Amino acid sequence: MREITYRQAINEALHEEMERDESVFILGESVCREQWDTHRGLVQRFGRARIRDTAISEAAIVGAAVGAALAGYRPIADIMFSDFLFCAADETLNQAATHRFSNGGKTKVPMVIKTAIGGYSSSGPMHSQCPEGFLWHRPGLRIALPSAPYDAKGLLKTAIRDNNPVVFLFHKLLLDVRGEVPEDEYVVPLGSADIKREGADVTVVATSYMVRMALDVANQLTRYGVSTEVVDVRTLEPLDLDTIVESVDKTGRVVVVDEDVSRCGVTAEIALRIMEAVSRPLLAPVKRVAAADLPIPAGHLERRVLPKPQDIADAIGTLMNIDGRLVVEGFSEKPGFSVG
Amino acid sequence: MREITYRQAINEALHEEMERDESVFILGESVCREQWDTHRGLVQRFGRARIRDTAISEAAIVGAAVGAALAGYRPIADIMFSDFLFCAADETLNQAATHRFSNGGKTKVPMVIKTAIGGYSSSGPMHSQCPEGFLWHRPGLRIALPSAPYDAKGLLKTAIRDNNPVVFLFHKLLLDVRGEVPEDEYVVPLGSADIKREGADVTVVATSYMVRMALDVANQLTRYGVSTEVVDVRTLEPLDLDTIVESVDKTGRVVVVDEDVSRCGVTAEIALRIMEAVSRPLLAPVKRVAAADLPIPAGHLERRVLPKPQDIADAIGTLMNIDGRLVVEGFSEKPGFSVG
Amino acid sequence: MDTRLKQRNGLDVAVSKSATIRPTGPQLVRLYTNMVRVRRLDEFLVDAYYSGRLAGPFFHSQQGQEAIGAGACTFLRPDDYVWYTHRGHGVCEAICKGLPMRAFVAEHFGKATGSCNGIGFINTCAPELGMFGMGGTVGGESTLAAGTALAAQFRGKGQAVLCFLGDGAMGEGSVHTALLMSANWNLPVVWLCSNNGMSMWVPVEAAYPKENVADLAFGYDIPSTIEDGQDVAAVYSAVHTAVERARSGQGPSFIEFKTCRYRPQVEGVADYCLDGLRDPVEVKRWKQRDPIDLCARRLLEEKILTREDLDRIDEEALAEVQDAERFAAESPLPDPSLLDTALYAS
Amino acid sequence: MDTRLKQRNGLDVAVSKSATIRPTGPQLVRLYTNMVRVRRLDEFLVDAYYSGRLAGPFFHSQQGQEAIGAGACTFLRPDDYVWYTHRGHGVCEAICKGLPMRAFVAEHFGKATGSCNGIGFINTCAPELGMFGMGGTVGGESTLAAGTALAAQFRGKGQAVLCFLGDGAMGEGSVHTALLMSANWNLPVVWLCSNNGMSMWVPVEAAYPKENVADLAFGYDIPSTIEDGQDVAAVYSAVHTAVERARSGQGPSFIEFKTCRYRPQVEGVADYCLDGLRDPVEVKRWKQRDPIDLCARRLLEEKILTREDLDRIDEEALAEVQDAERFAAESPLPDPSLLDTALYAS
Ligand SMILES: Cc1ncc(C[n+]2csc(CCOP(=O)(O)OP(=O)(O)O)c2C)c(N)n1
Ligand SMILES: Cc1ncc(C[n+]2csc(CCOP(=O)(O)OP(=O)(O)O)c2C)c(N)n1
Ligand SMILES: [Mg+2]
Ligand SMILES: [Mg+2]
Repeated sequence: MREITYRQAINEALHEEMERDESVFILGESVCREQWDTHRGLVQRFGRARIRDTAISEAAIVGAAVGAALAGYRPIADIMFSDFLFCAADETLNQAATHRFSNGGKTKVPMVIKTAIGGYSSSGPMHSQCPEGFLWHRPGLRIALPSAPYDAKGLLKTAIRDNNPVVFLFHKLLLDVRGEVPEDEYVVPLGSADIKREGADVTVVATSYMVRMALDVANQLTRYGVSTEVVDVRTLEPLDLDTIVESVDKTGRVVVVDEDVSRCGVTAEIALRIMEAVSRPLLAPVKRVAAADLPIPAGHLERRVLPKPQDIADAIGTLMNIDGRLVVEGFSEKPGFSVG
Repeated sequence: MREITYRQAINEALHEEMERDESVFILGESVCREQWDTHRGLVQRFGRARIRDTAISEAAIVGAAVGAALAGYRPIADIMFSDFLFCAADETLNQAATHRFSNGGKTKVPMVIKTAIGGYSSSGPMHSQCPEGFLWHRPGLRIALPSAPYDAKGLLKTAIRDNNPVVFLFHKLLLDVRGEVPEDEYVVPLGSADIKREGADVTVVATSYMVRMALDVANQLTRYGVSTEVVDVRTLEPLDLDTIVESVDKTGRVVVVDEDVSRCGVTAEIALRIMEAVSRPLLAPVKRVAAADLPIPAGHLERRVLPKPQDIADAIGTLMNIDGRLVVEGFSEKPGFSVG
Repeated sequence: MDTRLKQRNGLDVAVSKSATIRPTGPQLVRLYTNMVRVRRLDEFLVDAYYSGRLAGPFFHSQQGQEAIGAGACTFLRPDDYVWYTHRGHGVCEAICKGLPMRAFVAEHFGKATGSCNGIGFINTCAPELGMFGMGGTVGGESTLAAGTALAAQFRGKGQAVLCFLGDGAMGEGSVHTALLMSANWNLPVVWLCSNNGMSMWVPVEAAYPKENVADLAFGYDIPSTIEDGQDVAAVYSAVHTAVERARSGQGPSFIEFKTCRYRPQVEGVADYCLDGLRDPVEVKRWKQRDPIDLCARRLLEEKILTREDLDRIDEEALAEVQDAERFAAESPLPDPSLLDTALYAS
Repeated sequence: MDTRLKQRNGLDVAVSKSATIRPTGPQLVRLYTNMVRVRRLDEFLVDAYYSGRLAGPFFHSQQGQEAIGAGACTFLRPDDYVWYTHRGHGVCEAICKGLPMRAFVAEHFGKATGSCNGIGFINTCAPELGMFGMGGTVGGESTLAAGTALAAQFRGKGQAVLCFLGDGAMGEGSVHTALLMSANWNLPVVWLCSNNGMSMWVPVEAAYPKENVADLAFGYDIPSTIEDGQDVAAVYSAVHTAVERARSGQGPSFIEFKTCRYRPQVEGVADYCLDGLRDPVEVKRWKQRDPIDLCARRLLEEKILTREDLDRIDEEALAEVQDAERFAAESPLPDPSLLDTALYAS
């Protein structure tokens, strides 16, 4: 099958869905060109009425998307960095998330918030965050966070067609990653986790860029004879707990990995849900790997705060009661982007 | 000892600290009078320069507090309902929480955000929230959420003197609750949990209004011969895990109760920390009781979403493996406030 | 035309004196009737609050401000969008746009037949009338209003959007971003600011440094005007002039109405102002220009209606309120299964 | 005085033509020297970006805009507060306010000797100079600036606050709330908008509907003026007129500077504009009025300095940059224990 990048996958999804449905449009800051180059060709094809550059007003971007969605359109609100979502928190967490519910289910808000997440680029606390903990804490938003080109395309298409607000979180460090993507039309349903690697001894449940990190660790651990299964949650809301629990029931051990802050984070919630749902006792208590409870520093100390491959390996070593350290190598991928 | 209300306790703390330290001042919407009547006498005593009514601009209220704190003052940013904090999310979660850290520890932000939390008044999703899950997820904020007059006064005084941003969450339904408060000066340190009731069979770890609910349930359960210990966390950040774990080590069973949404919430985090820290195996898996993963409806269905006494009793029943239901009565306290 | 109007890029045609769009006699009767209906309903809701019949712990009476919602909404197209505020919980805008009183009262009683199926309370949701509810954060709907205006512009069918704001709401940052977007994209929206001189317990002098909040429109190049919020005909003229601008692609307008809320910020709490009480003499002064009285006087003077007509309108309004009350009282509570379907659309 | 100025409540005394506060000869020399120092340092940081020596993945060069920060900050009091933006990461404001180049370069190299102990990068923190760093959300510091102005007002020692904003930042709601607060409370703050015509890749015409963003100040009754951002003497005059207003309790002012950024929004990415590239001819046109050249010409014309003087100033600036580079290169990385103390103050 042909291989394209995660960036291209996002771009294809946008092209196809905008072609398919005239009510889809994009609004955001400098979206004609777009910071992450996921909009290539869109403005040339669909014009500036549907690819709309806004003033620097995140509140208006998200709020107007809610309004246009209520009025029958399918807006994509583009927020350059997910860190800036806090400038539209009332619009995102109060308005978009609860609008339908407060109206007793009489309205619908079919919109996407598309935004870049993730650290590992030494950009400091306002250009590195992963907001999934905040978002999942608020009922009413759907959340997709793909780790591979195939998922990015399929989930974005589903997100655009969904009749609810979906936050589509793409990871900056995945943009250049290549993977198989069919030429033919397909979608990935929300709420379907994906076993990215099969294994027998331990399950790693991970999100977004952490899936890639976990896969790398899993491959390295074969040399210690450890067989690791990697489950990509793909969407947090809805969460496909069945697939996760099935894997954990098989291996009996689980590490949950997410790049967002640990405290009150995604890893805490998934860990607890697994414990409540497994059908046989775990062989060892769930382990979680996530960012330290600190803002993300710029510069050299960033790596002390964000999860790293060795953290995952250490967690697996503990779960499996292995003497001595399972030493793995760091990740060689470099940020390689300039951010604004 | 004399008894005063939670409202009076807050009021006394403000009077005493504003008298003690000229750099303390209050800014917010209609704070001369204040929605919850916790400001009685302040403007008469300290004048409108220190009790400052603002325009309806939460961003400016919190942001200006950060700025004034940096410049050597001790502002109290008053946010009428914690639900409106989302209109100042960048200022609260980005600016206040991370300012010192991003500056490598060279600045300090001694300020308080004082805001009302809680449901049970059928006010709908924008006047009922408990934001502690969002706040605790963000490193950099201290969080106090007292359940009793004594704690309210002592914690607010400490919060005002602390050199960091402290979010002081007072619960609307506790305002009229009376309790013993010494006439003499005292403070309650941040990071000290409080055993509000001793018991042998099960520990309930609770926050704010849920402490009161848990105490009520615990009293009712004596008739089933169940001895319940109730631990009031009092502050989430810092969290006094030692006191909590000591209690759980004694009882072997624990329910964690918080009024905020369950998912990625305070109960998930505390539950996991307990599991990681207990020194003897739990007799049964931790139970959590929290709001359903829904916005808070107005009207009759609110009670289906928020935690209720029977939920706590049911959790205790399950933990203790008791046949039949431990039936408890609902809470008789009525909201009794008009909100704006 | 005075220079102040020029400064604000003169939505001068909308100024009542020079208005070319004026209500006809029959239109004035409908405007009057709607004001009376809304007043009676609002009075009923105040009573219902005190007798503990409301599903939630507050009511924000809009008595005194009826001319604005009535003048603005009575003659809109059904497919125009209207965004209201907490003031009256949209009672004036919704009823005048066409919502049956039954749905409004039932919602305030928390009943399944309410406009939000009984779980919205302050929300008034009528998608078929272009009304989508209100979250509860002051100013929070302004950006949503801009979004509906964008949808209207896309659709190209001449729909207009009305977005009501209080004077206090002008302090919120989100409102600024919404005004700016409407100006940048020439959106078909009319911003209507009901300046009742108070934002909660703070008088406008303490929350805004100038005399007219309409001056804020100048920075966005949005034509603006200041109108008498007690004169329903003036409101009609100004709003429909602006609505025509919107429909014909001429972009946003901003109208400030000077008005007064007769009752406190919220029922059950005294009528505070800063550290004291609001001056009752001030409110009394405003009541001498009560919008319903003013309109009644004109209808009589111009011999459009007789005293008997007025009495009949009042009786009918009361009967309609009583019918709505009965309907709401007899309606069932929402079924808990609503919680399973209300959050996500399929 | 033209009507436009009247409309914006005329900070007319600040208009360069009629200014009463003008830089003396020696002051002009210091302004010139600072512009050169900043230009050389900015050029060095651009190079350092491309040679991979920066601790983070971006640099937002402010070349072309030096007159604004230099004219505004060189002669402030140490206890005045200054809030800068991402443009140059505060290089111009901080250096002109008195921060040693060493601390600035070391921070950009991620070293323990940096102004944020090596973990701030775009932050430039110098509490002793009234500079508290920058979070990174555009406009996000505006409300903090209002807060420092409130502190200054409380203290009553005549401190002034300068808050820099880009033209794009004027779109943020938080800025609106900050302007309003400063007006309501008559705070001693000067709002300085460097209108370089671009917010990222969007030209100001697409993000703001009028010619001058200073028109936004009208709605807040904040006196405003529009100045030539390339003429350091004009900047000095306008800013210090406004600073005097602030110090003497006359409240906030707003100054818009027309200027140009020579380089792209951020290094490493092409100089985009909408769906194409920014017109290079336009930038070239601006370079003919380069702030350093303009000032040099005047210094020579007025015989305040000779060509040799100018050369020496340039050499000294280069030497200072080299010293800072060496210092930064030799400085240690931050110790991980910093993470234990940076979050909470004791
Ligand atoms: C974001 C937010 N802040 C504060 C409030 C509390 N509040 C409700 S109504 C009100 C006053 C609004 O004043 P104005 O906009 O003038 O409308 P009016 O009440 O005068 O009709 C306030 C402060 C709120 N609901 N939302
Ligand atoms: C809240 C927020 N939104 C968006 C950005 C991304 N961003 C960084 S600089 C910039 C352009 C700012 O334009 P302007 O204020 O005119 O300043 P200039 O870059 O022209 O100096 C943008 C959109 C950001 N950092 N913060
Ligand atoms: Mg008002
Ligand atoms: Mg700019």
